[in-house]
Amino acid sequence: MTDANLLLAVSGMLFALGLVGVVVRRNLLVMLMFLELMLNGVLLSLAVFTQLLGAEAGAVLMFLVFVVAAAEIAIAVPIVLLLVRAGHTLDPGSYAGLKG
Amino acid sequence: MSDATALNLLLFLPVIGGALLLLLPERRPELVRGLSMLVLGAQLVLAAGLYFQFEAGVSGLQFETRIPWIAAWGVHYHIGLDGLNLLLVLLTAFLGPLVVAGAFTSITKDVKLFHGMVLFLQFTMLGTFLAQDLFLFYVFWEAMLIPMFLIIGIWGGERRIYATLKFFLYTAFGSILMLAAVVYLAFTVLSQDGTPSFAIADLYLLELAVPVQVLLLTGFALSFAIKVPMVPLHTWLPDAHVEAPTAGSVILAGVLLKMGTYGFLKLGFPLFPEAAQLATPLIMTLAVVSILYGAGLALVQDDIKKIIAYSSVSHLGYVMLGLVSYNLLGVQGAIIQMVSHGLVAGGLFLMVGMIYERCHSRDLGAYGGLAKLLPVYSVFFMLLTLAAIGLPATSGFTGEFLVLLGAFQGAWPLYEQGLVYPLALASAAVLGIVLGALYMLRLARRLLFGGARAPEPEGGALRDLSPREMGILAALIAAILYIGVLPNEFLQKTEQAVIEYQQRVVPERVGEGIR
Amino acid sequence: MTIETVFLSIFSLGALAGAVAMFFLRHPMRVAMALIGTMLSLAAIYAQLGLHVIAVFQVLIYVGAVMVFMIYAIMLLDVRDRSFTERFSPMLVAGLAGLLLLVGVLVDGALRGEPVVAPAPTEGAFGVGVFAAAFMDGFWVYFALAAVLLLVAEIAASAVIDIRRRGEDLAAARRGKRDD
Amino acid sequence: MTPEGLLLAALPEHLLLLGILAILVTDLVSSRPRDAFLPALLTLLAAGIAAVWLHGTGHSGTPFPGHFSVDTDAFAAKALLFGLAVPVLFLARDERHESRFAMLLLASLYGAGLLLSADSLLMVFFGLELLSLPLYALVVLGFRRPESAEAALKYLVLGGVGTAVLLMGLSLTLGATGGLTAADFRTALGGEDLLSRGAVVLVVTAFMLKAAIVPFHAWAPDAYEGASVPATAYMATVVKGAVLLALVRLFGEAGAGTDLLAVVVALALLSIVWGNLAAMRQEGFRRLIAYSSIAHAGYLFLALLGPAEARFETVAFYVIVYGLTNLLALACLPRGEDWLRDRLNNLKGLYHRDPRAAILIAVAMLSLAGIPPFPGFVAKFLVFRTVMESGLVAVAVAGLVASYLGIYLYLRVIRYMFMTPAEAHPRTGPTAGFGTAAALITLAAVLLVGVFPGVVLGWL
Amino acid sequence: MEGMLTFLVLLPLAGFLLNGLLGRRLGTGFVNGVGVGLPFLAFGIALWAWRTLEAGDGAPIVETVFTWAVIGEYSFEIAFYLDRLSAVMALIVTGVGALIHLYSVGYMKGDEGYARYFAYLNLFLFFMLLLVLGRSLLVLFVGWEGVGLASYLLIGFWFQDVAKARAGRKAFITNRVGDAGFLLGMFLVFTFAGTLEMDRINEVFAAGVVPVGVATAAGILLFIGATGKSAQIPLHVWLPDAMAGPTPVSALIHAATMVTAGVYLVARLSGVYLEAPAASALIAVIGVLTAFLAATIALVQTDIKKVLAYSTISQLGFMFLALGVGAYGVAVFHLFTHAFFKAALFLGAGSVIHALNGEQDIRLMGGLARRIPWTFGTFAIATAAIAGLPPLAGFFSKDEILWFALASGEGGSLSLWALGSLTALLTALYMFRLLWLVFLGRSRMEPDTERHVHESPVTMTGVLVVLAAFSVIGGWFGLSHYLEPLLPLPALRLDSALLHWAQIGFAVVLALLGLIGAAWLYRDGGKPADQLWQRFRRLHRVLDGKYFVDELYDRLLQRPWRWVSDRVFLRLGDRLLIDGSLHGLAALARWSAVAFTRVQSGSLHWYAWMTLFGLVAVLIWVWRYV
Repeated sequence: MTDANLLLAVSGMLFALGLVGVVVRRNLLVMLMFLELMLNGVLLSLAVFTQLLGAEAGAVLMFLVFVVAAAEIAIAVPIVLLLVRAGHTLDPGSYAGLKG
Repeated sequence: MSDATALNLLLFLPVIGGALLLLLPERRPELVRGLSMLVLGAQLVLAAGLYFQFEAGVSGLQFETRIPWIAAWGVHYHIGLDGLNLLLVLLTAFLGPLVVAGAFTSITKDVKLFHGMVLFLQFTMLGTFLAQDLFLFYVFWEAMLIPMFLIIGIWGGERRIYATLKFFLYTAFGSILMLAAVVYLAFTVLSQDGTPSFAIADLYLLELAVPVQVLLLTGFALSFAIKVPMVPLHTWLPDAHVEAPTAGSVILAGVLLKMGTYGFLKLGFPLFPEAAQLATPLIMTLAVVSILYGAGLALVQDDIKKIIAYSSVSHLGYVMLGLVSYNLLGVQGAIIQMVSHGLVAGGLFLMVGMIYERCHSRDLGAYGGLAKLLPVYSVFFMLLTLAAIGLPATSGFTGEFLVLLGAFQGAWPLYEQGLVYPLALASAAVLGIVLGALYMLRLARRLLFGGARAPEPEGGALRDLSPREMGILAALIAAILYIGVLPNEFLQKTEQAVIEYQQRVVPERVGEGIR
Repeated sequence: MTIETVFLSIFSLGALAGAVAMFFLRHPMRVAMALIGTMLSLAAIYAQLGLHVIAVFQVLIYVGAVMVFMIYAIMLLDVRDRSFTERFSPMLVAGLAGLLLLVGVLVDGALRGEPVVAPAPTEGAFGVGVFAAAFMDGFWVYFALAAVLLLVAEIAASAVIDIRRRGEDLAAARRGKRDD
Repeated sequence: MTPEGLLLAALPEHLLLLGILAILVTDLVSSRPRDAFLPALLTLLAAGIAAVWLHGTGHSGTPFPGHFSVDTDAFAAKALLFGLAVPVLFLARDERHESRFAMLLLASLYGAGLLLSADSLLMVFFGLELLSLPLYALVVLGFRRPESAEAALKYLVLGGVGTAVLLMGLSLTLGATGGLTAADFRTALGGEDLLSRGAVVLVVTAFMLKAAIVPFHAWAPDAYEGASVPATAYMATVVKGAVLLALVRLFGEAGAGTDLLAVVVALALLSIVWGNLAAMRQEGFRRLIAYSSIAHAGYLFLALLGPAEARFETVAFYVIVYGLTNLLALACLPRGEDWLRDRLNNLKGLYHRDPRAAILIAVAMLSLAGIPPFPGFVAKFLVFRTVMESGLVAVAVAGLVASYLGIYLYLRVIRYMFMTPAEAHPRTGPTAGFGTAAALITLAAVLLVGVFPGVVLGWL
Repeated sequence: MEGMLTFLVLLPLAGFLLNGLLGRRLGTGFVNGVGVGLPFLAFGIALWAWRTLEAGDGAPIVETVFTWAVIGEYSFEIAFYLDRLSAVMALIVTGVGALIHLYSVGYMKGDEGYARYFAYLNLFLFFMLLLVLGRSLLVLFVGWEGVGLASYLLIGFWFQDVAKARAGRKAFITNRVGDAGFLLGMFLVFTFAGTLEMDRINEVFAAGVVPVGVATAAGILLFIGATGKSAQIPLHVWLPDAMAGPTPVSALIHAATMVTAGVYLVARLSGVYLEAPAASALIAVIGVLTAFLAATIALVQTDIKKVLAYSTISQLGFMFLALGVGAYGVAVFHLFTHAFFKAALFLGAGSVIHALNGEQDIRLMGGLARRIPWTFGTFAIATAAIAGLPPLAGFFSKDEILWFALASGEGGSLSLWALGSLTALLTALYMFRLLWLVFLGRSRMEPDTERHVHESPVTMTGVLVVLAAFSVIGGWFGLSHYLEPLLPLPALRLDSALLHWAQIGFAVVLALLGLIGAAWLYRDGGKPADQLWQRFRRLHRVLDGKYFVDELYDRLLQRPWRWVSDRVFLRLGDRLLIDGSLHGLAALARWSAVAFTRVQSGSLHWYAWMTLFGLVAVLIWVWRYV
């Protein structure tokens, strides 16, 4: 197993753990953090490919991911704040008013 | 006015009328009614004029208009009269004013919407008959569901929602499969000819493999058979008929059902001749089953409208039987039978509406001896009953006689080749005239004869027919007798088209005659 | 096994350990710390791979900005409800099954796929200078767009925060709805 | 590329950006919240007209080689999306969302513009993010109910997952082909190896998530219901259209491999069935529209399977028709409290209170159901013809039959409006003001498309 | 004269329209003038037409009115055709018809539906004339159905009585069964002849190109039609019930004219039957059986009109017997004589009923001879005529029938003759029974009725006298020989004058035996007969129950059809299978909708899991292909 493959496997694991974490963790903020974990998994694989292929585009994409992650969190946190203000809990199970 | 303009005007008059209707105030129903009458009356005049100008024995379309509509797909606004649709257009135009006149007193709620829908319906029905472009045909065919859906759903009886949904969903299901077939045809034309076209005349020329034909015909036939309706796809009909307001029932029975048989005549069989011949035994069987099944069901109903509804199933069975006989007698008879059924069933529904308006009951058990209470009404009812039974000198006879004769004549050569089944079917169909008499006379007997009784009418005494109602019925009866006694004019105008139908479906049997 | 591989393995393990720890830690703050650990491990890997610029950004933007913002939110929202006492959602079992499936897919893919063959890494390709030049040359449009994005995000965030100010509206609306 | 060329090729986007900035500046300068309707409308119209004009002149160019290029199709797509956004703006005017709504809307459209001109996956990613980030805020912006925030959160979390999936796909594309341009993606589409297939499927999945295809649809009903009417209208029409058109552009001349084809067919059909059936039981109008949009996303994905040259026309026409009719229906909803106005119960007997609105909603419903003579039929016809042209006859038939399931739900709305007596005390009033204007605009467009579909198809 | 026949046919139609539309308003005078005047005028024209025909030495007169339909090479024309056969029929129809119209003036006096009655009666005449004068089977069929309609309307004339309305319906439907056969026969004939014009059909069949099987089938099918209209087994059940109509109607429609249409049809299409010996044999057998069985039933009937009704069936059976053995002219001859005496009998019965204020039960009559002498006299003459006493009309025609039944070379046989003769005996027996019970012996009337007994007005008795006179002289000119050029008599297999005379003598003896037997059995209000029947109670029950054919049909046809319609078609087919499966599908859709909305539970975790699962599924799927 080459280094690249090792890292790719790690990247996949991180991505998978991130996705599953969104499913299994109860706390909203934790869920958001798992989203970040997914992005980090992606970043790792991007890094591997960028390095392997010497592709500038990969690096630019990574940079953009940082920007987007920041932007997302900037919107996500106020929304969570808003929600907690109304429902006083971070358990998304309590926010199931919309269904059916 | 050039003739093609007249035909276009005929088609678009209801639209123009509908637009004018929008300008009228909701509070003045009499204006709304008057305008509708005017528009539909004008339409009838136009239709009659076109009928007289229509040249018999000329091949192809007359008063044709063809304008590109969706150019990229080869879709045209293409309408025209030929022998196949001539009588149905006339019938539609004829029933229009009668329907509106019949609704003068019975529709008091949402008058404007009602008349708008009737006009819309008229537009779509005429469009269906006139369309010479498959796409256009389909558009009108489907669009027709909308006004009918509303007419039944808004002004219908107690179970109107169920009935109207059933009607819509039933028919829409057929239409979906037909749409699949239309789409397939569209793309086949493109691949065979290189130019897209939906012209029905072009589609006739397509050469399709038999399995493909079978599949496509299945799509078309399902749609048409539901509309006809043929057993076992008929169960929407009694519900829709019963719950629809009088006008709805009249249009439904008078024109809408004909669209199914017209579909077979214009599209189903000629487009897929080989498949049609393969399917003939099945269709013939179903036609005969429809005749007998409908007659049986009509016998055990106690709701007057249901009786007439099931009688439609039975009568339309004759039409189908005639169509698949593929000889001139049968097909001509089928066309006459279509018109005849439109008049007769339409008239019967109008009459049921008239009595319902007075007594608010459609229960056969509630009535008796109306001949005593409402003599004029009873005379008309009896006349329509007789026409429904197919008594000679009425239109019903002309249709049934020619259909049965045609079916028999079509079946006999097969019998001589050793195929008994078609002949047996044709013979069984003749039994329909007995069963028809059975249920219609039961209806007449229980309604008109016996001890006089009727549910208490709202405004005191039971009134006999008003001059308006008599006028409507007299017009119908006159038409019925005219077709019964002097059908030749009609037959001459349709003959050329029927011959072409025969050439398309069974080229090998054209000119088959006396031994 | 080269020394690079050893280092990469160690940092990979670190990243994975952080991720796994995120699963089990109860308090969001600790989860955040674990995440930061993972991120730092990743930064180290990037550095190891020669992607120095990225490694720097990882530390600066992710750890420095995003996670700080996150921690700030965590501290702000220390509501101590059920989500703090119970780690797992009702979907735990299903989620773990999902994880199994995902891992299965990955393993399946890894077994089936050709191993990725590494060409020789281009030495120094991703020094700050090279990266900046490339960025400004071929990709400068993204720089402009990133600005737009951040602007938009700022507008959006401020809009949401604005709504938060109208908390009373919300309460009123709620009450109104109950009354119906 | 000359500076003028640069300016011209991205003129619609520039105009949008200009508008955003203008609104932002006025907002900052003025002391109290200002109504940004007019500037936003002007911006939108300017951008739309620019797109139409550039489309008319047949302009094409590549201001940022490998990242951003324009051709007639791109301008057509932009024009139609910007056009669809106009009624949304009118609708929003009645909601008193101040200037932020307008800015976010324009920003989101800016993202759509990027998406529709993207030549590289980076641009696709950026466009998608720019398209969706403002949406999260737009959803929550109609915040009169706590559910709005819930909706936004669900959208945000699942959208975040979608972003991650997309990025993973991009990363694998990079790994498989060594580049991140659209052409590389097309290479991956044809690739047989694990990485390529994985890349393609992840990217497509991300698009499915954005377009709400079962089983990635879960956010849609909740988000649509939680959002205010104009936001719903925007999401259901413009966003969905942008996503699909972007996918068409991304696919370009390439076709899907067997495996992807099977996935798309299966999920599209599943969406049609699922959306149509689930919508049957809805009591909220927006939720109904949400499920219906899930079904319509299924049709759109089916259209994607057609031959390359027919895809754009089909999808664009479908988006126009579907968007217009949706907007028409939403514009005609009776006025009142946001969460009240979309209860189907409040539509009962609408015909007697507001006949025009009822008739227009009915028209929209029938068009959505694909019943002629309304334009929805032509669109449906086009889609299934396209599918059949690519040889998938059975799929087309299955899709048509599945589309049949949808008829009932639209009829149900009509039934409520026309055939059910009104509630004793309707708490909603007739539409008026800008809502009516929106309705009229869309109605005019619907009529145009309905009576002369050939003209519109010719223009595309 | 061109248009003569058309005019003849249209006259009663005019009467129908005038009376139907205006009669109620314009009063009795108008109704009488139109309703009775026009038939007499028609009779006059019929006579004139006959003279014209004879002047042309019997060459048929053809009048084409218009073309009904031209379809391809087939042409359906409405044309009238007058030859000796149709001339005789037209004369009977208009002649007897006119008389009965006149009679009705007295009989229907004061009835509420007076105008309607005459309108119907005129309508009947119109259709009957169409029937007999039509050149093609099509026109004949129009008349055929039309008379059925008129019969239906007149049977149910007093429609407020449910039983009467039902009887009308039964008549119509039974006839329709026959019509179904008729239509099929018509189709078959048309398939081979290419035309429906009866003279040309006869030519085609006579040319011998049509296979015997087809001719037989066509013959049988057409005969099924005839059994319906002419009340032959097995479609005879409607005629007794048809007596619910006013008595003049029974006389005109259900005795003299309409019911003979079947006989006319077979005679008219003799060309077909000559090619189909098997069909002819069937006709003979059915005819003689009908004659016999109806006669046995007539023996025990107690309703005066029912006796006459069964007698009519029986006499029609005789006619068919004649047809079956190829003696078409003879059948028409009997038809001719029967028209007079049966009309006389019915009208006489009507007069009795009129006198007794509606009483129809012969057990409650008796001794009327002196009270209503004119009625009695004419009734007695007619009874003697039907019984076959020389030299009255029935004697001649019936003898010829029996003779040909025995001696015809085309199917005559001893058994046919024997059964026919036995029936002749029974005929005499039941007719004289009727005479005795009604007119002779002691009065058994209700006192109330008895007080009001009165002779009928002169319009009625006058008609009776005329008919009685014709019952006497009707047989004196050999109608069968007059028709021979058209309907040649069959060759005889036993050509012996001696045998013929013996046969005649035997028949007279039989008639006398019947007279004596009746006189003896029914001398005392029928007590001896009652005692006799006590010994054969079972037989009496069977006869009284009319062999239970009605019940059989009810069990075998009507009830099963209703059962099938209700249970199989409606409940099983429509409701359970078709609607059931549709509702099942709808329920399935609803159920899925519920399931799908449950899936949308509102839980974010669940949504995320769905996304995860979808992703996994898609990946697994796609990677399977790598």
